[in-house]
Amino acid sequence: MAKMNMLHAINSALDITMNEHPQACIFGEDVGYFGGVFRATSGLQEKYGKHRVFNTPLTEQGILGFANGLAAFGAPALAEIQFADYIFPAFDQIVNESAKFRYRSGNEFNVGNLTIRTPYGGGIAGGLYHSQSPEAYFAHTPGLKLVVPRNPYQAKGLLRSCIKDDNPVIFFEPKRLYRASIGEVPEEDYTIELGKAEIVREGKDITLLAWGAQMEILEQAAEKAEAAGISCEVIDLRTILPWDVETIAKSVKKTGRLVISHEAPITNGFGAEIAATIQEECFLHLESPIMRVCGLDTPYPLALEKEYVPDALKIFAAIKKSVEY
Amino acid sequence: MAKMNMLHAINSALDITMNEHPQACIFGEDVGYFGGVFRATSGLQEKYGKHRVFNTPLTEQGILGFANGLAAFGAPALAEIQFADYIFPAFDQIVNESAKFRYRSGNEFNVGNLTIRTPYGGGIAGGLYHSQSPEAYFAHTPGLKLVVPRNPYQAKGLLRSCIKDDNPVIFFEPKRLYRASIGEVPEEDYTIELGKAEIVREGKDITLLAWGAQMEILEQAAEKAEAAGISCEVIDLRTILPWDVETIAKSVKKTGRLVISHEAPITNGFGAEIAATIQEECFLHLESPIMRVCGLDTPYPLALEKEYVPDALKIFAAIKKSVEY
Amino acid sequence: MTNPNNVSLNLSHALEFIDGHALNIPTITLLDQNGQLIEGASNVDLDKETALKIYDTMRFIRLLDERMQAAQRQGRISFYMQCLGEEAAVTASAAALKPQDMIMAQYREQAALAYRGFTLEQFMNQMFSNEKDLGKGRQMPIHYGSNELNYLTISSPLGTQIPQATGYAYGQKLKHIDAKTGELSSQIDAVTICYFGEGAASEGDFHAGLNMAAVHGSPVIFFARNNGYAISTPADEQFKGDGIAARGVGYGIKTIRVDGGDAIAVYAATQLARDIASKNGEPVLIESIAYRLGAHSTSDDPTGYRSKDEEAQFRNNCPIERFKKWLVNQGWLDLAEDEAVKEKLREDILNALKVAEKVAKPPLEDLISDVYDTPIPALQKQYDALKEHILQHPQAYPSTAGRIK
Amino acid sequence: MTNPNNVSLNLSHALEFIDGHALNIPTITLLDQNGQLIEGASNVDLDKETALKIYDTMRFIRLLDERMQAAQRQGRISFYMQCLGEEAAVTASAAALKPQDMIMAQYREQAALAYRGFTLEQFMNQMFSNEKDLGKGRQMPIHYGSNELNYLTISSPLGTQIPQATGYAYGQKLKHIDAKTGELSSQIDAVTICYFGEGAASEGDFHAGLNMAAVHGSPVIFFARNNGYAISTPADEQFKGDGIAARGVGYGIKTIRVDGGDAIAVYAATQLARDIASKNGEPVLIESIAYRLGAHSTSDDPTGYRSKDEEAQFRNNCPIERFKKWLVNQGWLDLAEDEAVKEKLREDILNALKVAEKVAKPPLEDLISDVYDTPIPALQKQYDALKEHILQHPQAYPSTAGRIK
Ligand SMILES: Cc1ncc(C[n+]2csc(CCOP(=O)(O)OP(=O)(O)O)c2C)c(N)n1
Ligand SMILES: Cc1ncc(C[n+]2csc(CCOP(=O)(O)OP(=O)(O)O)c2C)c(N)n1
Ligand SMILES: [Mg+2]
Ligand SMILES: [Mg+2]
Repeated sequence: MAKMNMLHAINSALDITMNEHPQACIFGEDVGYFGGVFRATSGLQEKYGKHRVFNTPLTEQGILGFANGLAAFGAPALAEIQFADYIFPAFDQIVNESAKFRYRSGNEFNVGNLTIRTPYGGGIAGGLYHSQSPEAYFAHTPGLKLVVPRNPYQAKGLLRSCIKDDNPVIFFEPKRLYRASIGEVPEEDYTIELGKAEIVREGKDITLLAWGAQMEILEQAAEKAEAAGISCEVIDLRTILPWDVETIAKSVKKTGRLVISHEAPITNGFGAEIAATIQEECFLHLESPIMRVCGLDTPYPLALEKEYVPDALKIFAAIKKSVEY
Repeated sequence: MAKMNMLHAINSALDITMNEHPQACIFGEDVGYFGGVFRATSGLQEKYGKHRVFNTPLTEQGILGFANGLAAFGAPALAEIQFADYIFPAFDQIVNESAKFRYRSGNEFNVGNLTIRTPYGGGIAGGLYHSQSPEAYFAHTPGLKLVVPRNPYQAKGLLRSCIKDDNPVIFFEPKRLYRASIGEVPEEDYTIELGKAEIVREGKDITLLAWGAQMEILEQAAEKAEAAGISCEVIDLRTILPWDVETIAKSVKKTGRLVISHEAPITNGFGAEIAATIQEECFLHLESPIMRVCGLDTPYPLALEKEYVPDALKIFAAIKKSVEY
Repeated sequence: MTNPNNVSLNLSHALEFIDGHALNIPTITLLDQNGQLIEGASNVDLDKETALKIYDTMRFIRLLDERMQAAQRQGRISFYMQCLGEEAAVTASAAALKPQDMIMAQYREQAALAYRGFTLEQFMNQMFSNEKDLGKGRQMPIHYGSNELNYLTISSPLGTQIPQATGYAYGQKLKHIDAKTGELSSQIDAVTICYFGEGAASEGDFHAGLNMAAVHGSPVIFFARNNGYAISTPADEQFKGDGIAARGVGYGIKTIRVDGGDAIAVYAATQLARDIASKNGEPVLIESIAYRLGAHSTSDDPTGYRSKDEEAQFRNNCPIERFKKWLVNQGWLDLAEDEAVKEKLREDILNALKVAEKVAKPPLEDLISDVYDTPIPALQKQYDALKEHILQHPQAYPSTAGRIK
Repeated sequence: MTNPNNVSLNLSHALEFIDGHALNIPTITLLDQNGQLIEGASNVDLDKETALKIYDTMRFIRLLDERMQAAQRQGRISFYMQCLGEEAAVTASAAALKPQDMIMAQYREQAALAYRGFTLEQFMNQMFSNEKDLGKGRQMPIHYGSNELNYLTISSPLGTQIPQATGYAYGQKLKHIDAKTGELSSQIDAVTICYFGEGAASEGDFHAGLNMAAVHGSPVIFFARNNGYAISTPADEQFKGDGIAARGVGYGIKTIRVDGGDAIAVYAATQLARDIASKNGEPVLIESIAYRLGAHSTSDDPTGYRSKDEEAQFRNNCPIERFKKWLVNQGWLDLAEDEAVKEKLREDILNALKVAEKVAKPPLEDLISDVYDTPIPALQKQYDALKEHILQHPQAYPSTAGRIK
């Protein structure tokens, strides 16, 4: 075990992968000599050579096109998109290509070797183009897996699972936590199973659900609730596609209440899918409507970020509303 | 009034617009001399000249980039994407640019003049790249409006409203109905208000909700239900963004039950948002869980299209399940 | 270049623009319309066996195209695309490759697949979306693919295969790179050819794919089929530069333009291109000039956008005839025998069609297989519900209901 | 071209590739480092007033950049981007335009906006995201925009403005097209200039924008700022062709490469480009070669990826100094006066900064205004709930709570 921040944990997962597969490649804008604008790939070009860790030209559609090709060839393709806000030029390559590669060919070809890493989320005074949480845009796409870690330990274990998984995966990294979140992380290899949510705090009155950086906020809200005598079961979804309906439904059947929170705008965010599914799974157990505490339906703001975000106060207000319903 | 199919109705709306604004332009792949692969723009180049109705090079991101620029200049920009399956290369221009143009500039600039037309949907033996219904991908994007007509009359009136609306709008045209749907359409100009759902059949036991080509299927299911003694209220959502929560909630409060149907895969489709919102709005009135009858979570198939689609039989089964819950 | 801006810096003090057509791009042609090698033409190394295989393939594809076009008109298949006029471009380029080279095509390159050995039966099974289709009946007709033959399954979205080819070829090169020096240590044993139309070359993916291939030294042969049209859009509404070849210098890529109706020129150019790509670890751009003689597809009617005169002008320059004349001149082909083979082929094709159209559609399992390596729980649940639904209404789902496991 | 494939067809029978660097691209420079016009250089028509305005603008921007870089280090603003080394490229090109011409910039072109008359106060309000910011405090510092000054608001996603410029300029041309003939009937009165970096030129949007501009005859001046770096990525890992200029012929666009440190060459080239664009209704490509002397942004530290030696090599070629020497040679600038103005400017800038940082943040309404022309019902509802929430917890939202209407 060692104390690591999230960047170190990610770097370690990449390092293990590069060591494991002689053909694994890391590429993206500025990931080479410089080690990425957040330094997640720091030191790796030096260690594995310019032919395996390299800068690409500035073209996200090219990065993903290249990545699909390299993955189809059979090499682990570890592509970085510098900010999740800039993943959209690659949307066609991801949604029409990566996601459908195996299906359309009848499994003659696949891009299971593809892993896309991208920093997402707000809280860093980044305004509308350095703060987006675009996971829901991809969640409507069969063929993809989507994963979001909440801390360094999770980051390393989940990223290793994404890489080993034989499907294209997008790994969303909460950039607000890159350096802020520090914890014990094994130096050796380990994995955390995809598709499984984790109950991070048990409770009986209400279930709170989120992922990534929002988990921290959820826990603050749970603390407030606890102080007010409300016992919260707090769950980290971890994998958005495929998501763990079973664990959530089980918890909601127990508590009878659910609050979901994400940074992205509320309308058609992934909270919508969770609410839609859980109201069906748990209809007879729900004691109040499922509530969503999310970003407003606006682009991500700058000066009014504080007002915009689903903070602990807002979540706590929803918890009370749910419990008092 | 004249009998028109949907293509004629759309052509008529475009014709009126071109006549109205000397700077309005229609452009896209093959829309010029040939009049589009579905012939929706037939005759318009002849009438308004090559400088106002023209083929573009084969680049969807270019079409939308050009369209954003032309709309920002102040000319009505009527862009066609040949198939909605091919809208994804333009995703960045739509989601990061069109949708955020006004907001990010503090209203110094806007692309309210932009209207994107694109044929969508299955049922034409088109397989995974000529059948998609991508509305939900855009529904998570504040700043856009999304509209889908169900018949020629709706098509003309809604398209005219989209064009006149001072926001970027995507108009999804159900291509299966292009020639199949024929009806009375005024030859003169008229509009149908955006953001308003329409109750196309009143009923009391259950609310059925869909849009576009799926309306036809919904009505078939309602017929079956009627025959089985179940009275269905059938609603055409028409505008997906902003959607008419009020009309739907009012109906569900009356019937206590809701079945939503769309062709797109179920997970995080727009049905999810509707279910999530309505369970909250109508919590105390719901007598059974809101159900969604949608495409499976797979790419759109070819040989097994019949099995895949949310047909009237499947919707009827859901109606029974809901009523018998 | 030796400056940080990575440009040539020949200073000049005269304010002059480079013209938009400053390059002089020759078009390579070696065989005249009478099947005679042009005097003074570069020597070409094309042996009898390869030449005949090229011819056989073109002949087969022409007959297959004719038959399937008709089959579509009869309502037996839903869609078809001919490669009329471009047979030589596709076949001869494929012939210049090695079997281990990857082919990433657009959709009009059935001849390359035939050259590789895709069987008549395999073609038919794909077009009839039956349960024997390697693609499991999921894509429209002509979206072929074969792992065994190194032919990537066709994808309808245009241009997407271009940067993919760059990535795939990079993978092919990787094992030839010396980990210490980062330099190429041996000739690359398998390269990639990437076909696309002059229309698809307008996509952003084209730009990304070619630029990245140049920067990363991917051994790809970019083969642009400039056939004058993208559905109804003529090439002069597609670009204003001098074809696709003029873009090669924009990327620093060695480039050649060939007469796409001349199988020998295409063969020779591609052979040379493969040599450069595999030895240097760098991409090459070939632009083939031929005319799309047929409609875009069976959904298209070109009389709506181009003149009969124009079509007539190209109708007589049949690339198959041109090559056939050369073969006859070489004494490698007997015309009577050729006719007999054609007759036999026509029969074989019709028979294969009749067999394939009777093969059952894929089973219900194939609705959900291959979305992921193994179905995710939500999808499995949807499938189970669907199975139950179908069993309750077997008459409504006749092609699968009887076979549900 | 007269053939359907829209290509030159100069037949050749020799199998030879065009080299990836077949073009000879001169770099235009007119002024030497000592501020002397180079002998034999083309004549340039640059009057005293314009020349001094160019100089004033460059001087102002240099001082603003220095001050705001420092302000970021002091934590007063969150982010800044200097244009060190590129002042002449941006200022002189903007000076060659007419005020009605649209400017679509990337982000490092504050000098063009200053030339147009954006006030110091306006710069400050944007950087402090205060309620006086024209952009209503929504974007990071340096994302300026002004409708009045025809300067499109900066958008962070790179390259997106390139095809937008093509569409915007097409709009500018529309009214000059004779509806009967479809031909240009008069000189276009307003054109568009589109700035972008050599890094952004790798985006697919670049390809789409330039190709469409050529095809549709959009009067755009594409101004590529090749400054050697895209954040840490050096130009030789960005492309292998001869800069961005080499791509011009790929699109059939008239192209010129200029020394971006030479204000006079840039001015002259842009003037000529504007002439071509507005008279012919066609795009022009200018590549400016200058070195990004500073860091990419305040978030960046170039010592991590480039050598001090390299930086030192360019440090002395200051474009402002070069132009200043020319002005002095012309007798148009007094050095003592220049120093006095600088001193005064420094003070003005600091004062403006102090004022702007005290202006209130935008009011809560601006969280939801401008998403649509008028708020949609769902958003209005969210806003009402938020207002209520804030009123219940005013201490948690101090910058807006007190001002809620
Ligand atoms: C991204 C995308 N946009 C549009 C289409 C529709 N489409 C199919 S083929 C075609 C024309 C292609 O022309 P070209 O690349 O020249 O190839 P050719 O058909 O001439 O062989 C178009 C527009 C598509 N398949 N994919
Ligand atoms: C689509 C997109 N991808 C990535 C980025 C992140 N980014 C911001 S600036 C930059 C480098 C741009 O370099 P260049 O175009 O050469 O302009 P310069 O900074 O040199 O002026 C990058 C990668 C972005 N803003 N947008
Ligand atoms: Mg073509
Ligand atoms: Mg740069």
